[in-house]
Amino acid sequence: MSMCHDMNAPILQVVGLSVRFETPLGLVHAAEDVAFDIHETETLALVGETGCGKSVVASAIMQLLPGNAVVDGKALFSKMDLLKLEEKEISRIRGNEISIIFQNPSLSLNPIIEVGEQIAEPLQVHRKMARRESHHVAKGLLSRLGLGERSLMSMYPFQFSGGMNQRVMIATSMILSPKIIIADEPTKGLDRALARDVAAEICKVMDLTGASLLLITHDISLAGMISDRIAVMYCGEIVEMGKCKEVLGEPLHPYTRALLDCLPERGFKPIPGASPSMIHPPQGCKFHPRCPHKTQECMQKQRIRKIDGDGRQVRCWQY
Amino acid sequence: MRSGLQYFAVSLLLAFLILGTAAQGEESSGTTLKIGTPNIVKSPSLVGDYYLGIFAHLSNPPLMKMTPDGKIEGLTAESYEVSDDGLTWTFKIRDGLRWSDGENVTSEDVKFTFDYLAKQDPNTAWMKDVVSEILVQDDSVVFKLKKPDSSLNLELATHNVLPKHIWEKVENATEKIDEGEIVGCGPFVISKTDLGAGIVYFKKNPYWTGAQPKIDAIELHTFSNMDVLSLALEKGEVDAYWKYAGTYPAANVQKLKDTGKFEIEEKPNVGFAMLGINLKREPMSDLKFREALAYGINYEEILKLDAQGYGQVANRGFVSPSMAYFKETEQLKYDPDQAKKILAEAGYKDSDGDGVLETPQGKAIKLTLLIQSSYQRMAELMVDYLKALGMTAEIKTVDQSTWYTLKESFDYDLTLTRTTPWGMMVYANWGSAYFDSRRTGQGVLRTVDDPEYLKLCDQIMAATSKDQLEEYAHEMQDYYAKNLPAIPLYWGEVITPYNKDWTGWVSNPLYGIYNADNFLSVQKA
Amino acid sequence: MAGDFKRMASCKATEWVKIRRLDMRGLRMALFGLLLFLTIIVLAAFSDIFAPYDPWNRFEPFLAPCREHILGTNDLGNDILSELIYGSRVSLIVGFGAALMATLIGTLIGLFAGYFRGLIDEMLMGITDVFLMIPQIPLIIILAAFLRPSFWLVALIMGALWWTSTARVVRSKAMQIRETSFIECSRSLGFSHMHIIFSDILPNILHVIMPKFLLTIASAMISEASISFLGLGDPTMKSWGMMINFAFTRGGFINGYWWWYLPPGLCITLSVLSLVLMGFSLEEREEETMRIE
Amino acid sequence: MSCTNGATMTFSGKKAIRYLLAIILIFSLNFAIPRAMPGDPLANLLGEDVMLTEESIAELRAKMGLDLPLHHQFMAYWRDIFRFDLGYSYHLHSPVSAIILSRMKWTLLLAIPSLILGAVLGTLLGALAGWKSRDAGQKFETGLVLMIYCTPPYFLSLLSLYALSFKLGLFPLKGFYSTGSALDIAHHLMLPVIVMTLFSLSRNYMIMRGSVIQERGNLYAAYARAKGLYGEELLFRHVFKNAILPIITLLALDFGFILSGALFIEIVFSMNGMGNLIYDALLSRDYPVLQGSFLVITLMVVSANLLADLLYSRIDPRVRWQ
Amino acid sequence: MLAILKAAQVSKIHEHGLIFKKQRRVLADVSLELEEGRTIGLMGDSGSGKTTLGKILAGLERPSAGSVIFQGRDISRLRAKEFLEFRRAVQMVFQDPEGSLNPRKSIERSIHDVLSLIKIPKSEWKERTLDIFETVGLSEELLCRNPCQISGGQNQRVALARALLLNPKVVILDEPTSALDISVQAQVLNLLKNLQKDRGLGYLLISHQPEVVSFMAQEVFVLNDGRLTKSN
Repeated sequence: MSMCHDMNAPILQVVGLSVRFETPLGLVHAAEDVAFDIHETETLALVGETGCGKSVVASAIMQLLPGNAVVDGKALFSKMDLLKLEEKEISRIRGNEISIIFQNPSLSLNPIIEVGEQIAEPLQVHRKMARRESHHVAKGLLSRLGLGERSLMSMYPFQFSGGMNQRVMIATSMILSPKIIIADEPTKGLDRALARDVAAEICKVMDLTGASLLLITHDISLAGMISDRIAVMYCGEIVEMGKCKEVLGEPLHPYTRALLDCLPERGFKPIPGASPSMIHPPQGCKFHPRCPHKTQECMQKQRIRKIDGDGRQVRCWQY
Repeated sequence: MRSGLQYFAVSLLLAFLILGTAAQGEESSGTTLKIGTPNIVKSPSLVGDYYLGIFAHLSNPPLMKMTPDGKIEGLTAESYEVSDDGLTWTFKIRDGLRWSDGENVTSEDVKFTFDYLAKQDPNTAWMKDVVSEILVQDDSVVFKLKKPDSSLNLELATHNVLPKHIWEKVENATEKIDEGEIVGCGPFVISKTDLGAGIVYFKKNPYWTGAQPKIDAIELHTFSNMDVLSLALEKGEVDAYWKYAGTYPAANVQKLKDTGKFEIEEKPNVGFAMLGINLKREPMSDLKFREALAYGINYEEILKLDAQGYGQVANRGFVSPSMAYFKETEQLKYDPDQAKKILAEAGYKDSDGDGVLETPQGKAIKLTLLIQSSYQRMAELMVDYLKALGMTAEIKTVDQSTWYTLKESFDYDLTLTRTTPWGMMVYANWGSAYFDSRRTGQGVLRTVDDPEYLKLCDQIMAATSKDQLEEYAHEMQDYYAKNLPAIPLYWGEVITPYNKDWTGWVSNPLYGIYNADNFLSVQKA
Repeated sequence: MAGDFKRMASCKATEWVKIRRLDMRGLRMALFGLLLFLTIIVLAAFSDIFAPYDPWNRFEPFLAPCREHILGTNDLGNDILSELIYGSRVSLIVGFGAALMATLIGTLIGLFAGYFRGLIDEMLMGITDVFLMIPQIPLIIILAAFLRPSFWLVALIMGALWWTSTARVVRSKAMQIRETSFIECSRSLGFSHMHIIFSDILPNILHVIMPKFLLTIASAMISEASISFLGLGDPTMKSWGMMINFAFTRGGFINGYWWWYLPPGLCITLSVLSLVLMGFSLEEREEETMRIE
Repeated sequence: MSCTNGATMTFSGKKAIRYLLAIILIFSLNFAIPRAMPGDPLANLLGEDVMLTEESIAELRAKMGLDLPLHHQFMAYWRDIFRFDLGYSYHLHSPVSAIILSRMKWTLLLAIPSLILGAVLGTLLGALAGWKSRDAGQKFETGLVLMIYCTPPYFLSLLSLYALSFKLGLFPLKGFYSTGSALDIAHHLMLPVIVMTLFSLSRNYMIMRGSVIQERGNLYAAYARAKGLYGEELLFRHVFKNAILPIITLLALDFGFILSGALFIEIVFSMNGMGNLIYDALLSRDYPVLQGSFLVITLMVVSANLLADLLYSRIDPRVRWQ
Repeated sequence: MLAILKAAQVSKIHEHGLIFKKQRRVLADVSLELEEGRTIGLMGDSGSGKTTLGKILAGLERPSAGSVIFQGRDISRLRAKEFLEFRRAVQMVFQDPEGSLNPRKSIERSIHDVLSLIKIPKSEWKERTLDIFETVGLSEELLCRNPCQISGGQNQRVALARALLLNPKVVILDEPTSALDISVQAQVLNLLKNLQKDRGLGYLLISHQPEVVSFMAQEVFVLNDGRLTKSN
């Protein structure tokens, strides 16, 4: 990327993002007061367990949520608030300036369209490139990714394994050299070895395009490996955010600590209790029913505490 | 994109509409008489197809014809004679008749026709039983009969004469299909049979030497849907209506009258609807029971509902006044009280109190009324009348062929059916064809095996003088009035609407307006 | 596989919403259909209360709508409104009869084929293919022609012919569900095949069968009306198709007696509409929930 | 369903066996049904008011082979089918194959344009309706189509015949043609084709609408949207092709249905096609014609299905590669 | 200790197609012994036949060759009654937590179905249900919910509870935690360990996560291309 940016000016700035869903059972608070920045060429990992709202955040930024979602807050990208854009305007950004990699590669690709066509499609849509030309470009890209040796272009998604399809998606996401790539659980459902391969692939793409990456994952060790900064989510909120090494090395929030204790290398020490309901979340700190250090304050209010100038912050009364 | 598609769809439909309406049919030159008929030609087989055979009476005129007052006269034959014993009929063929391919019409053609058809055509197969030999004498044809048949002349008014030089090469007459021109000797010949369009085209016979017709061509438009036919009449797409042995539906008449464009000809119909009675079963075999039935039917209502009043309540003598030697017998009367009285006197009582009468033998009267679907409405009425007399009746609606089968096996109690003019006149005349148990055939009931009646039929067949015939005819009508083998529901009328643009219509009791005389006289006003 | 396909597809945006989202918009149409249909059922069930006259009673024929006869009278002088109300019975009985039978056969065949797979599947689906390829309407017309006059038989024939699409749908659903682990669990726990089929699989495909059932009623009603129109129906029963048939064969059309042929036609359309509305909105709702679950 | 190595042979072989089986079974059914009907077939050789002797009945019976035992008749039936001999109609005085040939071309002239128009318009409009199912205008359109969907075809035909042909005089009242010129035929076919198109359109519309509603919820559609496609571009680049797959099979099956719909339309518009042929044959119990018609319609439906299978495998690579 | 369940030279060949058969070998001469109170770990790449071996051992699939020996007897030779005993003694728990229960039945009905299957009188149902819920660490309030209304971990516990109702001796765990979050995975693994301790269950743990296997199992085997090798 030749553009000259101040490293401190974030390329994407999410402020006070909250997402709610209207359902017959009540209002589901999927994400609340989520705020983070992504800087150029930086990788931010959004880590959390199933249902913590991390994918909702990604979808909200891209305006890909279902119709019953109510979105508040801002997502500033090149001086535009992505959340306020019309469908036509956001569709010029999707795939072009911000692209996304879904978690179910085999299902995300159209089963009856040739893979090559699907990779080349953004060129046709955004650059109005002719079919033949776009395929040529796509083929070139595949060979740069080391996938050129096979007649991959004219094959169909069902003929590939999940890992292969994930590579196709990665290729698709980078074909227009977007500024930001959002990877939504790119390794879910893959074998460990394969997951590492895919992660390496993503890193390679980042190097090639110089894009920033928003990595959404439940795999803490993966996040630790490839991200610069990490944000831990619990029950729709970012409970702790900071440099990767700091968060994983000396976690501050009790949830982060408990979560790390569950890891195999720490002996599968379980967190007592279960994740709270998203319709009637607990008052105050949402982790307090499971927290060993809870105080009276925790049950009533929350507090975000910024630890230092590096953007390290934690949502806990202890600090 | 979306609105573009919708424009596309709408404009496609519009294009169709415009293209369609622009393509109005072209007019044919000359005066063409168009007759609409519900009689569908199913196959372009002159011998095989029932209605095409009837239509062909114009192109291949039969030996005989019926005059407007119901007499049988020569058509292809100039005149005929019957020997005193009634066994030899001599027909003199008219001079100057030529086939449309230029050949002369000869007595050989006539002899060939009947020899040929008796073998080939099921409709003419009866000749094998009646005619022993056909001879040619110069310009005459002689029929030698095995037994007397006083209605032979009528029969010969229904069979087309065929050109020998064409048909002698045809091995199987009914299988000969010809959609193009058919060689005939009438004033008009069939030029085309277009089943797709449902039109039979007639053109003038170029070799016709008789009186010149005042029209250039005739088209018979067949309609499978009566309403569409009515609409076509109203719109002027066809000029007249004709149905063999039938009438224009009375319910549609008013609509035509309102247009003011139509002459509505109303003539008494020789054929009519009747209640057939299975005399071979209890309790129908009981005359008292039939008497009661006759009093139980509301004839006025049926006349009103079925024919909108076009017709009159029938007499017990069965045959309609338009037939020869009609005798005025007692009129049928609706008198349910009388009916109940007769039933009670004859021992029909509701002894178990279930509301249903029992026969004197103690069997509850549950009748089966066998009909084809076109009689549905009348059957509903009939069941109602029977109910009022204290009997239950069940309507059994079947298709035509099942009706024939069940009728043949006498598997019914009552049935609603219809007589045709020809059927009324053929055989021993006066409806005998329907009742004589020795007869077979599709429309006949053959329920009467009373020797008195059978003898009467034989006598009529053998009768040679008119006085004799009249005496027998009256005897037969008295027999009907007394024995009620079937009950006529009403004597209807043949309603024939035709456009006032055309004049000079001639009709006869047998074929209505579809006769050669008519087509020679009808003209554009 | 298609089922997992959809289930997983839903994970993305809604991985945390573990509740079924009801599509109220679809339901509103279904509710409208249900109301309409209930009205027809009530009319049919209590014809004698709602009908102003005995439909077999004869008044003056060809009356235009007037105060005594809101929809006028027909060629026999029967009150058309009363005929109309009584006519709902035949349509409903034929519709329900046919649909019940079709659904029963279709469900059973689909369940067995989908669950047992293999040879049984091949055979059952072979039969289904054959039935699918029979030109059905002509066959129904022919059979109706020689089996008349009982309209029950018409219903039975339709039922015997129309199970195919139900069978196919049920089979593919059963195959999907069979692959889910709760079926394996049930087998592992030692439940019998029949218990698994009827207690585990069947309840999970009822929501697919129901709209099929409703749509089958609808097509049976249309067919009954069509067969009656051809004059092949049960002439002793007052049915809507028969009414149209009489209106068109007895001069109602040509004379412009719209009150004779339009109401039965509209009745057929409305009752079919009520069923189709329910059927389609249930089917569509099904797709919506599949996405959310 | 992971039989990726079950070769193409298996797939087409299985299909072929099914189709063969279907044909054999339907043809046998075709033999059995007319014979199971009550009524003597012989009675149908003759018209009304015909009086016949016993000998000629027996003669005709022998000629038609009706005195043979049933299994002989069955064997003869199959022999004749392989010779493309569909029998002789004593009612219409022609070989059945000739009759059907002459009628079928007219019915196809009615059915095929309707089928194509109905398929094209139905799928396109249905796809748009499903895509924008929440749009008020689309809802109105869907309601309209739904009304057509719910109206018996003959009733629609009757009303349009009454309104357009009679009241407005836009179209002729009956038949496929009167003079036989191309323009004349087009004029006659117009209204029936429109009615039948509406009729087939409404079916395809509803199916396509449902199919699009279903497909648009799939993940690949969401991903395509994430790639920057939107609106109709997304519909026609991605969803349409997937949604049309179920339609292809249904279209083939609908072919039989369309031919049946033609039956009613032909009767209402007094058109002498297969529909009226079957109807007349039915009323007169003309067995050979009934059998022959069934045979031909069945063959057409089966071949339409075969065609659909081929088309399907062309469009859906998953089938092609399995 | 005596092996309760043994796989003796089990082979499995998958066949495709009705007429033109295609064969694929999934397992080749696999022998394995399961004992009470012990856990055997089974690892392997996806598609290596782990699940097939599990299903064969659970009697849900038939081996193409070889036999499954339950308490010294070949299960294919068992009479109906004995087979039922085997069926109950060997249970299987599957990977997909949300698919493990009938979505149209409440948790309570799913449990009751099993109780009626093993012919427990109705009067004892409530007691038994609460009992087993306590064992797997679930609260009573979940009973009236449907599977889609509870979390994946809870679903997996209910599935386990149903299996435990039959008092099995061996439980085959097919990737029991791989679809669960790490916090729930920890909970379930600990629960499984406790149950083994309390009830002396024998486990066959199928997993592709080496950490999970080494946490649970005393002995680890690896399936590779249908062949079984012991791992250190």
